[in-house]
Amino acid sequence: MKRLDGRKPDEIRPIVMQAGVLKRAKGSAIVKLGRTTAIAGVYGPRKLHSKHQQDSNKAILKVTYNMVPFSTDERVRPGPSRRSTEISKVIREALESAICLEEFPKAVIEVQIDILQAEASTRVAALNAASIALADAGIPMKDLVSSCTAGKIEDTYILDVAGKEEDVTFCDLPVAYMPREKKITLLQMDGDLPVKDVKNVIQLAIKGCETLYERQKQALKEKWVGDLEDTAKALGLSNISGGKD
Amino acid sequence: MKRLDGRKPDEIRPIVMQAGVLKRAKGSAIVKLGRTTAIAGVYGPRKLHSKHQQDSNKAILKVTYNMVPFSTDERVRPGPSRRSTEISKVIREALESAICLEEFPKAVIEVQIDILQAEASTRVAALNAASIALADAGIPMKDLVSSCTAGKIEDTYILDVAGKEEDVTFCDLPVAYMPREKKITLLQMDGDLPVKDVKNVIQLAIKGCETLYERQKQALKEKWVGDLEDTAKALGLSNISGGKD
Amino acid sequence: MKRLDGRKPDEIRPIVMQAGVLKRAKGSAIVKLGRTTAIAGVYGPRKLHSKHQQDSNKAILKVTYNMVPFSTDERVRPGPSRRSTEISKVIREALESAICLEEFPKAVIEVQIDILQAEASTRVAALNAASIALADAGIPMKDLVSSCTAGKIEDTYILDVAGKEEDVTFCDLPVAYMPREKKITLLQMDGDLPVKDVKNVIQLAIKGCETLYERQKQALKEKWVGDLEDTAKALGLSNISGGKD
Amino acid sequence: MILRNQYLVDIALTGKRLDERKADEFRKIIIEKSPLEKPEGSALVKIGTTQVMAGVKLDVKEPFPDAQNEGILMVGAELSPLASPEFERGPPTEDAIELARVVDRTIRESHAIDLEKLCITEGEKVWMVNVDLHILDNGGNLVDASCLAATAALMNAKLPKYEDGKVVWGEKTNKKVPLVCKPLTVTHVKIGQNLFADPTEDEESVATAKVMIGTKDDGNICAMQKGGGDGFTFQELEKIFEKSVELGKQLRKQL
Amino acid sequence: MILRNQYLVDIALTGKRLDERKADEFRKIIIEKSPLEKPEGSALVKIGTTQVMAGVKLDVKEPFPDAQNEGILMVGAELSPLASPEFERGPPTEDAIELARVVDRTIRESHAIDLEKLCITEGEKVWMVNVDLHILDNGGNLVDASCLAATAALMNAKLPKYEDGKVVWGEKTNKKVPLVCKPLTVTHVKIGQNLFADPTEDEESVATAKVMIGTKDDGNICAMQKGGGDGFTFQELEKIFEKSVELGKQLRKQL
Amino acid sequence: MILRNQYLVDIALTGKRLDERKADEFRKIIIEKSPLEKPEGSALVKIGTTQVMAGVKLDVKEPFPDAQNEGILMVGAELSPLASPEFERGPPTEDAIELARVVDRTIRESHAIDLEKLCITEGEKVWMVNVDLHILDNGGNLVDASCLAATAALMNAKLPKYEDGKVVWGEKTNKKVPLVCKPLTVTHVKIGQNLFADPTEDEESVATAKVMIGTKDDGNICAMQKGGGDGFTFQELEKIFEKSVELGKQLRKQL
Repeated sequence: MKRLDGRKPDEIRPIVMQAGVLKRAKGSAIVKLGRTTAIAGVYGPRKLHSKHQQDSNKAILKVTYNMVPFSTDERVRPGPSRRSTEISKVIREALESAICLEEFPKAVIEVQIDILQAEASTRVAALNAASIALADAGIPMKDLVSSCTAGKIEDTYILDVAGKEEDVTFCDLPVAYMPREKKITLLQMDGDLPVKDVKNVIQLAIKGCETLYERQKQALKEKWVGDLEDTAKALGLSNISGGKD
Repeated sequence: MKRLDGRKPDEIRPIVMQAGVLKRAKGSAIVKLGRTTAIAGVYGPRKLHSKHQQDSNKAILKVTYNMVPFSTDERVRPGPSRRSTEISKVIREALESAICLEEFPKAVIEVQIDILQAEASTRVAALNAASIALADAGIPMKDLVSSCTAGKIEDTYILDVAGKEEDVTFCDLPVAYMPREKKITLLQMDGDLPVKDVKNVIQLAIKGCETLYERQKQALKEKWVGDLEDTAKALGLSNISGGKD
Repeated sequence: MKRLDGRKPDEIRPIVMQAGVLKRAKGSAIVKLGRTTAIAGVYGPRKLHSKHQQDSNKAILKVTYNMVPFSTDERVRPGPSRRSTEISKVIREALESAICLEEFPKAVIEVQIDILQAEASTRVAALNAASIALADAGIPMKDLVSSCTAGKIEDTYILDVAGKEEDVTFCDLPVAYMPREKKITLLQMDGDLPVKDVKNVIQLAIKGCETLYERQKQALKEKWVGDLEDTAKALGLSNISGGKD
Repeated sequence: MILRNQYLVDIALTGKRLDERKADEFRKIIIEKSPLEKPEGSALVKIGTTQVMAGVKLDVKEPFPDAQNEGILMVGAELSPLASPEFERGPPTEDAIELARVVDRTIRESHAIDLEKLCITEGEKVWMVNVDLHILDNGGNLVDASCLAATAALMNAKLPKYEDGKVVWGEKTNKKVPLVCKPLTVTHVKIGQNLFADPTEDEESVATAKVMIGTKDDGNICAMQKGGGDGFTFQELEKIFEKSVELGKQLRKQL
Repeated sequence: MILRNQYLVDIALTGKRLDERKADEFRKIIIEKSPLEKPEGSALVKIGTTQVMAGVKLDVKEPFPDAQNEGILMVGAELSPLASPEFERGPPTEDAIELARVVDRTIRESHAIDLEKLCITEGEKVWMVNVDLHILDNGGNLVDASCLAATAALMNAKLPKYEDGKVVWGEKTNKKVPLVCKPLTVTHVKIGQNLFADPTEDEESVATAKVMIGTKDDGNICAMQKGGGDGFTFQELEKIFEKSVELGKQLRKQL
Repeated sequence: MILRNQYLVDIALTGKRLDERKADEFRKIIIEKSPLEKPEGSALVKIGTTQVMAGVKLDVKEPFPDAQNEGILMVGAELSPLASPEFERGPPTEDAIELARVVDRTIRESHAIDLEKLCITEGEKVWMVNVDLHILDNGGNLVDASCLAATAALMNAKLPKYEDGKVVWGEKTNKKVPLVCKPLTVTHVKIGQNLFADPTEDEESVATAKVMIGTKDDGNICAMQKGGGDGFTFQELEKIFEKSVELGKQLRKQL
């Protein structure tokens, strides 16, 4: 089957992933899936001022998913919506078990995610970016969390539902996955499908997560190599020319 | 005079009062006056976290009166309105002198009241329910507070104004009353009446309060008897069959 | 050139300034420029409750500029707007360097300004009133801050732009000035003018500030004379008759 | 603070007042009519040190579906932070809401404004009367001062010009807001067993209960509101009703 | 608190439950149909000590631009402070929003309501179905109780009279809200390696993960939502899907 | 913190800068035009480590009553919590509001956009131009970066298709937003007696005063805004005006 945008059933849209794109944040990343663009930044762990909110056994994770006003066709009003509140929650719950929160009692780790451009699967792009940004910030993690959607059109299971496919798929099913622990940490679904199909769609989504996992690791590697080269330059151990702005 | 709904001038609509209707709340009650249905729950006394709000001499009483979205003809938007803010205030001020607040310095006692169905006299139903719920919670009180409205149509003083009567009454006058201390703790009025009439209407409302007072005490008695039976059963002192869900 | 309302180019609308117009506020003043009427009140210095906001080296200055609902042609919704938030900020920044904030570490000084009637130059009236109210409250100050707008119509520089002039002026340029230190502490501009003109307009506005500065001092003097007479009367040192209400 | 409060209570228990007024005496009242030019009506009322500015703004709106041929009345109140260190900027507090609603009910239930005369085209265009109360200085008894200010501002309010479906701001006509009567409230507080009319802020701070009675020119009661944690006996209320009607008559003369 | 939690976990680790239920057993369910007269539909659902009141209000509105011939469905939820000392008045919390949205998706994606039948005049007037969930007592598993209550309330909801372009409140017709199927959710939690259906509040407090599965009468899945900080293996989910379809069938019989 | 600030001040008092720039020199500027496909116009501007993304969204609206034949300009700004640990989610802060309003005034007062050309049907339909500034990384001087980004995004903004009274999103036409000139701001801060253009975040943290000057291509000033608690002498302002016009010309070349 050829898909509406010419992709193969198990093909993800063009992927761009880059770590360390912001100076001020402790860790950051930009992720593009096709046109969908998410940028994530991490601050902390830092001490939580409000004692009421502190947990004496572990760090609190705060996640905010936010659509910028010009990310969609009709301008989005700034500020949280019911939709963005729910997505922030499921992203946080998808990340929590990957982070060694128990190493930072009474602290808070904050993950901010802005959707700069929205064209399907924004929560998936957001989650992939957040995961890279956390690793870029040096926060100890058990594993990276990767995320991908899958669906079914007619008799075919398809990966990374996007564009006009959203109107004809039997379901839109985002999954987040920790490949090393083989754990599904985000699972949602809109649709109408027999159990057998749901299982197959989940397995395809997991396959997508595994592909994106490799890209996440690669983005981090590129960043670290860059950092090493910077350090080398700073120490005068390198003769690579060209300045940093 | 026969009233629009067939009641006698000094007759209150059918009354239902039941204590202990919720498990989680420390005390609770449901009160129906005709179709008007209020459910109240009490939490506390518990320590007030905000030192700024604490009173070192007595407990703070917080009362919230809330209309649920499906309580009226047109759906009510959730959240406080100017009307509900004012009613919460007058209910609180009607209850304050009945509760031995000075026994719990720095504490807060919270009374939540939801109006499930609104058809006249919601503040009165709310206040009667709140009063039972406070007693059910075991909060020390000087007296129960009872509440009733009265009005005047043509030459007749009427109790518990409701339904189409609201359009023809010369006034709508809710009263809250502590029978043992003979104190009026809530008094409002919308209308246009000479002083003499106002006095007569208040006296009729007090009569209504005294009737409802007996029903409140009865509801509490039934709850306590039920509790005793439960305890007896638990101790194996009773052979009454049938389980609690 | 004759102006639309008959004033000379460098003439300010009729000025009314009065200090100590409120009893409860520590300091207060009313200022009218034509119909534009601002009333300011000062509370503090008092200890800031929120430690998070405290500055251990100096007092925090809080300024709120507020339009009352009936101050304009169409009723204003109560509460802060983006416009009033910005004006509160520039007024605060115009006053800060005039007040000896470093004498009151960890404290807060609050300046509230209500615009009772708005007809051009409300921020200027607000700032003049705030400055008098601060002095009336006995807050130590390096200088009074005075404020005035200027503009340019055709070839003429005009002082205190107002009324229909707002539609034809090439710019509306409010200035706040501390005459003793010769410092400009507020400077905004809407318009479109060459640098040379901007300089001339600023210099005219400074001239206006100097005029208003004298009136501010006079208002304070009148208040202090009044206070002295009151004290004298209270001590039986005066035979001036007539009571204070 | 506690000592001062005890002192205030002790005086009140003897039936006396710090400012030597009688229990049923109001402080000096000053009413400035039309102190502002821009609103359609305005009044500044001082009772003792209390100061309230009322402004009336008129605008043309669609009528409510259940009153197609009637103008609309709205009353708002703002306890300006100018007026007291306890008032803060922000959404209206419980006290501000109650104040506005008591004044609203007093005017509305007295039918003081002939709302039908404010209808321009039935079902389409009616005048909306916005009465805004701006509390400038809190010396106690804000409700009575506010209701006085509202009524005084309504008395001098004039309709602006209305032309081609638009309000022409700044051009007032000679047509007045149709006022049928002058509704006013009278407030009493209870300290110990004593009742005091027109309480100062000090008296309010130690009072255990409060009651506001709205009255009309004909002596009828049109609104009531009890405040404070304590209650009144029926006999106390009887006394208060008579006093309130009497004091209302006195206040009305000053309008 | 910590000791109590440890105790709860220890029991769960043995696969047992404090109330002696089996891992895949629901508590006693009571469904009161139409307990209220005013809303167009209502239901009170109790699962154990959990109590949820659902109310359905109908009103006539303009359709959405992208669905000109369809009625509108809205689901709201309020965690009343009555229900738990942890619930506070205020704007809807994250939990209340998630609850409403999961119930909304379960009903919407199952196409339970035939929205086209709720069109009055294409592009102009359609019925809007407001389902409001009011949580009265929190004994755990609020989503399943809420979805049951929503479906039960929709089942007995009747359209009010609509005459001359206006809804006549209080006069219900015999026309029902067109319901095609009965969507329900089934919730499981994970404690240690064990899975439990219909968790109590205690079980929820020590669970590390949670998953809600929305099912239809035909056994299809129409919505899913994972909660909690931990994850599930694919094998765990397979087991949960089978159980949820089966338990959904049992619950549906009680409607 | 205090020591670090003292160090920053000490350097500034000598007239020097940590990054060795001259007092009137901007950091390296990178302007990415149209980095996004969905908005009608977009630009990413970096000044040093500061990053601002501007997006222009167009929509068709009713004109304002007092400008029946003119399009509408709106400028918004969000200080994303990405950009600084001091920025928090929530309603726009004082700083975000000031930033948006200064950029708005600079564009509006320069008459950069020919609003009359954005009228579709007088009194009925006009284009609304929403310029949203999203601050991604705060390295200081947010206003100049934002104004540059806004102007760059407007320069490449194209009207979407408008057919049968509806905007067809995603189909851009060749018609550009009619831009008459390129308004820009230049910011100076004062530390001790020294003035510095294009301040870093460090310099802003120890500056006592700040002034933003909006200029046009013809060298005219179209907006000014003073910030910070301290003031400027007239002589300082004269110097700043000359520098700002000159630096504005340099910046404009990079667009």
